[in-house]
Parts: sequence; C-alpha cells; structure tokens
Amino acid sequence: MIDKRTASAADAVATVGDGATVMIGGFGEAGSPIELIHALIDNGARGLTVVNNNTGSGEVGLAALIKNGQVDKMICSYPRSANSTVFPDLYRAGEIELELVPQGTLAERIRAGGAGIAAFFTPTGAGTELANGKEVRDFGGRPHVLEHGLTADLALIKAQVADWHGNLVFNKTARNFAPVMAMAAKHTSVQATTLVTPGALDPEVVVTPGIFVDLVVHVETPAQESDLVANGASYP
Amino acid sequence: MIDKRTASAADAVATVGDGATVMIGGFGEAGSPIELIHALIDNGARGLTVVNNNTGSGEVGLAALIKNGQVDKMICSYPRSANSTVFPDLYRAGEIELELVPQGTLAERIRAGGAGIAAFFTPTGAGTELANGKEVRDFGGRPHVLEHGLTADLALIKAQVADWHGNLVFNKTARNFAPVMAMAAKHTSVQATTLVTPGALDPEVVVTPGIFVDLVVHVETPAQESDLVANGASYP
Amino acid sequence: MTAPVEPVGLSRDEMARRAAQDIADGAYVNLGIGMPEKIAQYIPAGREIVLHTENGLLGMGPSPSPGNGDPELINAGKRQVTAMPGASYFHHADSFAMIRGGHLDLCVLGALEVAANGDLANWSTGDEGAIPAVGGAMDLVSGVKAVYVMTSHCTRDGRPKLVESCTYPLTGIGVVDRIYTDLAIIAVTVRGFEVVELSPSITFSYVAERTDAPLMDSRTEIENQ
Amino acid sequence: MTAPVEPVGLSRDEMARRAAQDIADGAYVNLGIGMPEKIAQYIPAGREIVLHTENGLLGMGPSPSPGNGDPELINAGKRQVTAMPGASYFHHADSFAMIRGGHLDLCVLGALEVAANGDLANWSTGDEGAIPAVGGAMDLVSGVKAVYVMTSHCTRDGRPKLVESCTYPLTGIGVVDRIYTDLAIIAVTVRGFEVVELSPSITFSYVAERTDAPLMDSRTEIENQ
Repeated sequence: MIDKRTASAADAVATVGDGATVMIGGFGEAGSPIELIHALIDNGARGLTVVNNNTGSGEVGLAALIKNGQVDKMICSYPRSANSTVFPDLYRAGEIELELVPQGTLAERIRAGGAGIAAFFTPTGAGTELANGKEVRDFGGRPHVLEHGLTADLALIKAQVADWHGNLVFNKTARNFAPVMAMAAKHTSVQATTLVTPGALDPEVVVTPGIFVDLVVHVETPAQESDLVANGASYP
Repeated sequence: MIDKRTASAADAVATVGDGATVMIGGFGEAGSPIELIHALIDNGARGLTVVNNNTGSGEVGLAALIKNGQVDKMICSYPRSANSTVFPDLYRAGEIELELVPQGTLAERIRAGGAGIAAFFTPTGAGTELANGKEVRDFGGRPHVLEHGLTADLALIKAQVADWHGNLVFNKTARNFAPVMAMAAKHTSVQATTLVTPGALDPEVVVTPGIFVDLVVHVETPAQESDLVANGASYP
Repeated sequence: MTAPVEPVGLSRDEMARRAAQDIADGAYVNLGIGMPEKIAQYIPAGREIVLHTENGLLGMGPSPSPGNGDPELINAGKRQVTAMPGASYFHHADSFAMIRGGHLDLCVLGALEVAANGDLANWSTGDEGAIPAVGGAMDLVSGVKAVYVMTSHCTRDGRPKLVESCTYPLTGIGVVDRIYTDLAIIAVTVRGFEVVELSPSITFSYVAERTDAPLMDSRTEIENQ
Repeated sequence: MTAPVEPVGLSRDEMARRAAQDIADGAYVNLGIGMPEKIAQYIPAGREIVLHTENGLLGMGPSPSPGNGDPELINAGKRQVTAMPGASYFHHADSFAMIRGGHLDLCVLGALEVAANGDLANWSTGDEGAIPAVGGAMDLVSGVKAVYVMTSHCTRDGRPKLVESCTYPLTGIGVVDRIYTDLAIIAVTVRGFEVVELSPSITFSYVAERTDAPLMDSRTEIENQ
C-alpha cells in the first residue's frame, strides 16, 4: 500500500546533507513551508544552496535558516523584502553568495529541471547584465539566452490538501513555485494542512500528482510568517 | 464586458486562411473537436499544416479533413490508426507530407511555442534517425537534441466546461494536448459541452485560463468519433 | 504683482486615471508594483480589464475588506488582494509562460530611465551597497505585447528620466512603447520620443527642457489623424 | 519410443505474471501497448503499483465493466480504461515531463530487436511501404529510470530478437536494463546479455542458440548472492 505520511517533520528533511541544494516553495509568505524550514534548522545541515524567489522576512522561516548560517548561496529573483535585514547584512558582508535570476527564467529553469529538459533558449534578459557570459543565439531575429535546467536534492512544499499518495492541491497564490519544485527535486517533502485518503481528491483537480511527492507531514495549523514577524518571533 | 461566446462554428474557424498551421486537440477520439473540424471542412481552407498526435480514423473529423484534400502536411507522433486508410493511402502516394515527432517532444515543442521558449535541448531521440540533421549537444555526459518551439495560426479544442471568459476544464483523458495547443496558437477556438457564467468555475480548478482562448462555441451533444466510424459516417 | 507660477503636472492619481483611459476593453494587463498599481482604481466604467499578477492569478481584484484577507492570496507586491469572477490560479512556470509567450496585451511598469530607442532601466541603480533584485521585470518587457512606462518625468532631484541612452543596468532593449509622466504622454517610435499629449498647463518646451534626448511634437499629427 | 519434445517456453500470460513479480510495491510504471499491458492483471496481491498512461492519467485501472466506459477515458493504446482512487489527470506536456524527468520507476516495452549494449529498436521496420509511427517510445526509453523489454525470444519465423547490434532504426541507445522472454530473463549489463533465470524446461544452451550475441550465464552468481 502506498502511504507517504510521516508523523515527523524531522523525517521530512532527513535526506538532506551538508552542501545540498534545497528548493523551498513560497512567494513571500504565501506558500512558505515554515514548519518544514524550522525542521531543517533543527537538522543543522550546512553549506546549503537554497532556491526560493525571495530570502524570507523577520527571523523566522527562510530568514532564520539563513541567519543560522546554514546557507552558502541563494538562487532567487528578488532577495529584498520589507521586513528582513538577514540576507542583506550577510550579502554586504560577503558572507553569502547570490545567483540572481529573472523570476520567469527561475520558474522555467526549475520546470526544465523537473521535466528532463537540459537547457532552453529564452528571450528574457537578452542584452542585460544577467545574460553576461551566457550563450546567446538569434531565433526569429530576436536574441535568446541559453539557460539551464535546475534540480535539487530536496524540495520543501506547503500544500492545502494532500492524500496518502502525495497528490496535492494548493491554496490560491500559495501554489506559486511548489508544483515545479516538487518536480525538480530528488526528494520532495510536503506539509499539508489537511490529509485525506486516496480517492477523496477529484482526479481532475489534482495540481501536483503524487509521483512528485515522497513524504507528507500533517501540519494542521501552520504558522503564518507575517504573524510571526509581527510578534517579533525568531527561530530557533 | 468579456464574452467570448459565438453561436456559430463557422465563426470559430473564420480566421483560417490557405496555408495556415492548425493545431487540433485530441488523442485518438478523446478530445477530438469533431464539430469544429467539420466547420473547417465547410470553410474550405487548403494547403494546411495540421498538428495532432494522430491522423484520425474513418472518414469523419481529422480523417475527413485530410481526405478532403485540405491538408498538405501532418506533424504528429503516430499517424497510424486502426480504422483509417485516408492518411496511409495519401502518404504512400506521396500526396501528403509527414513530420514525425516523438510524442513527448511534440507536446514539449507545442508548450515551448506557447511559452515563448524558442528551442530546448531534450535527450529524447538522441542517436536515432529522428535526430538526423539536428544539433546535438552533451549535457551531464548525455547527448541532447535541440528542438524548436511550435506555434500555430489556429487551435481547435474540445472542452467539457467553458465560461464566457474562455476558462476551461476538460473531461478525463480528453485533456491531452488541448491546454498546450490553446497556448501555442494565435487564435484558439473551443467547442464546449457546457457553458457557464464567469464565477461558476472554481478558480482553483481551471485548467486553461481564459487568456489562451478567443472564441467559445456551445456544442451540447458532441458526436463521438468511434460512434460515427461504427456507423460508417463520412463528412461532408 | 505675482511671481511666475511653476507649472504643475499631473498627480500620481491623475496619471493613473489618464493611463487607464488608454486600456482597451477586454485587455489582459499586468500592472507593476508601485505607481502602476493605481491604474486598477481608474478603469473607466463599462470596460472589463483582466489583471494578471505574476505570482499566479489571472483576474485579480481589489484589496479585501478589513478582516477578509487571506495571507495566501497576494499580488506580486505581496499585498493582499481578491479574485474576481472568472479568475484562475496557476503555478509560476505557467504564469510566466503567459508573460513570455506574448499572451498579455499590456504591462505598465515604473522606470529609472527610458532611452529614446525604447531601452528600459528599472531594476538596479548599480550602486555598490544595493542588493540586486530583478523580480519579473525582465520577463514582462521581453514577453508582453505592449510595454508602457508610468513614471515621474524627472527624479526627485530634477534629473531627466527620459534619456539618449540609459546609464543604469538595462531591463530590456528597445522594449518601451509609451511613457506616461506627470508632464506628458510620450510615444517611443523608430524616430525616438514623440509627445502625443501634454498635461494641462504644460508646454512642449517645458517638457523638452526636462528631457535628455531629442523630443518631437506629434500632437498635430495625432489630432489630424 | 517417442520423438524428442521441443521445449516450450512461457506463454504470454506466464511472461506477464513472471514480470509482474519483479515490480516493487509502490512503483510508478508505464506498460507499453500490447503484451506488456497484460502485466497489470498479474500484480501480486498486497502490492500497490501506480500505472501511468502517457495520454494523461496516473493511477490507471482496468477496463470498465460493459456499458460503463467513457470514450474520453482511454489509455495510450486508445482502449477504454478506468481511474483508481488516488488517480490524477494532466495534459500531455506534463505527462511527458513525468517521463522525461525521470519520475517513473519502470517502463515495460515490446521490441523488434535488443542489442547486447542495450540499444532498442521497437518503432520501425524501415520498410518502404510502412507508415512511420513512433508515439511515446523514444521519450519513455530516454526518461524512465528502468526500461524492461517483454518480447518473444525470436520472431515468428525464428529469427533472434536479441542481437549483437540492431539492424532496425533505433528507439534509444543503451537504454534496456532487462528482457523478459518466453525462454529466459536476461539482464543487459556492461558485459552484455546475462541470463538471470531460465523458464521451466529451458536450458541455457537452448537460449544461447536462439540469441544472436554472446550470452553469459549469471544464474549461479544470482543464486549465491
């Protein structure tokens, strides 16, 4: 019988090792798997490369992971946020590396990684400094930049509902990067607000098929990043 | 107000001209927009390049369009079918051109066309005769073939439910190529079994957002290809 | 005896109202974070515009009423929004497929500089201490059918933003179609900057003095068409 | 006094039953059109296997009972099927992202020829009058983690299908991991073809005579492990 549930967030991050690449779902706080990120802080793996659109806010979730010194490099499109000094301070001090990627190219590189597409030509960024050093080729009279697929060792994802097979649906704009990250990681762990038995989800509305998911943890009342930040919370 | 409904299947194909490229949804009979294809036969446009996984069966739908001499070239992965001699006869007589594409590469080329990706490197087909004449490059020690995005002038799609904005959901495996074809065509026309007002479809379950759809025709009781073929039907 | 009055251009809200008038009924539009967001409030009655936010929503509605927000229903600026009837949610790769694939009719973005050939710089001042951040700007300008810029004509310290060639790092090459400023509406054509409309009380020479590139007056052409 | 009895290998159903025993609980599997489809009927009790069909369904179930089919719920062979609890539908590009991206554990395909280096030919005989048709075979062999072949050991006219190098157009290079025939189970390793199991009453030399490439006997190694 296929049952991908695990009781422990620690299990969900247990495959991670020092130097791993970790994709973390979320756009700002929407879809941020706070509880799984905190499990990754408890795990203590270091030298991580983290892929996320942003760099977190306050001193919880992704910002806390960075502050805890576990992240050597961020791959993201927008590393600034209204309520965080964690990444900016480390970046200015030269203590963390940044690979800046246009948001659509980031999403497409992750999808390509998950879809077995090694590289693709995109018009985005052609002629800008973010194309420096990259192969450029004309298609239809327009310059296109060659960008490479992006994969990860671990993806951490927040879903609204999961079944035991790992089929997922999301909540509104919390969907964002989660479906493509689930595809692009060797191991994908999910925190879901609701768990249901296989068959409870209509096959027509499943967004992420279970084949892309390895473990599901039930987090019934997930913390919301903005609440934690407003309360001055920090982790650990 | 946005209202993409039209009463007439003739309207739905009116943008087509001689020499146009037309993507037609469906895998076998599942998702085949028979009524729109028949409108294309009534329209009479010739010299078409048609993109579909197959070449139709019997003498209705896609097979009838081919038999009517309107198609110069098929782009597909599997041009044989149990119940059709239309394409095979023309192909053996040298009267129709075939571009044979592996099924996944076909789907990905259509998605790329719709997503503004000019070309991509895929491992599929490397070392086979379907890669002849194509650029091959190693990524991670494996040869990959450069394949180009595919676009069309017109896409004809069958949906289960459409709202007036053109938001679509599909029926089971009738979904197949429809969502990516809707993205890849300049003009996308849809026949839908059920029409609803905007707001009736849950935004979480929309498969094809209305932005990819131009016109929607209500075809309340679509013909099923296998029934027509069993009855020996032909069109026109 | 009164001192000469310095002409005053449009306010931000007036600029948004003016730009909104030029958006066609039924258009699919992405409004950049900041000033362009205001346009949504001024869509003329009787027109239905579908707003796209790149974090995965087509059919974005206004801010929720107090207490009715969902922290997981936000826009690209990470502010809480709502969904209109006919909306749809999708993931990030699909969202940028819409953008890159040329499916959006229009985006309206802010600018640091716009060059006479349509080059746009709006993501980085290139300052040493700044944290570089690009977001979706490069994707939008490379994919959306029409790119409008909405910006103050000059920086706060009076430096022209419309220039011969950009000094800041580029967002895209030759991408801007039209510019809405407090002083004028300026088309970017193969001939360069062309004023198509002046704000009330603003003269052509006033705009030309505050533009760091040749400026053509196309108002008569426009009016005679 | 009786004439020597010609050894008889496994029937198609017996081959399917034998192959099914080697599929792990929880595996995601694509079964090729034709003989491999039979495997679904023989999954050992207590194992849950999730079947993928490339036309957009994960969690494919058996044929519908009479009168309960839907012509829009079909498999890659275009026959009506059902969906199991926990199933999901998706479009073709997503379906082949699963395949190409290495997410499926196993596919089982038919073959015209398999070479000792793992090359597979199963889509075209290259005949003049034939209509070329490839379907999803090239995608499956290039993306799925393990590729098994299920085939009669020889063609109907007695020609070996396991060969030194393929004469038919290739589907993929070095892609086959294991072959289930009526006569034996053969692993394809860096050393070439290795018999890991013989069908009842079949001898190694009988298989070797019907194989057009060197054949190693790895049964002892296997049994000693």
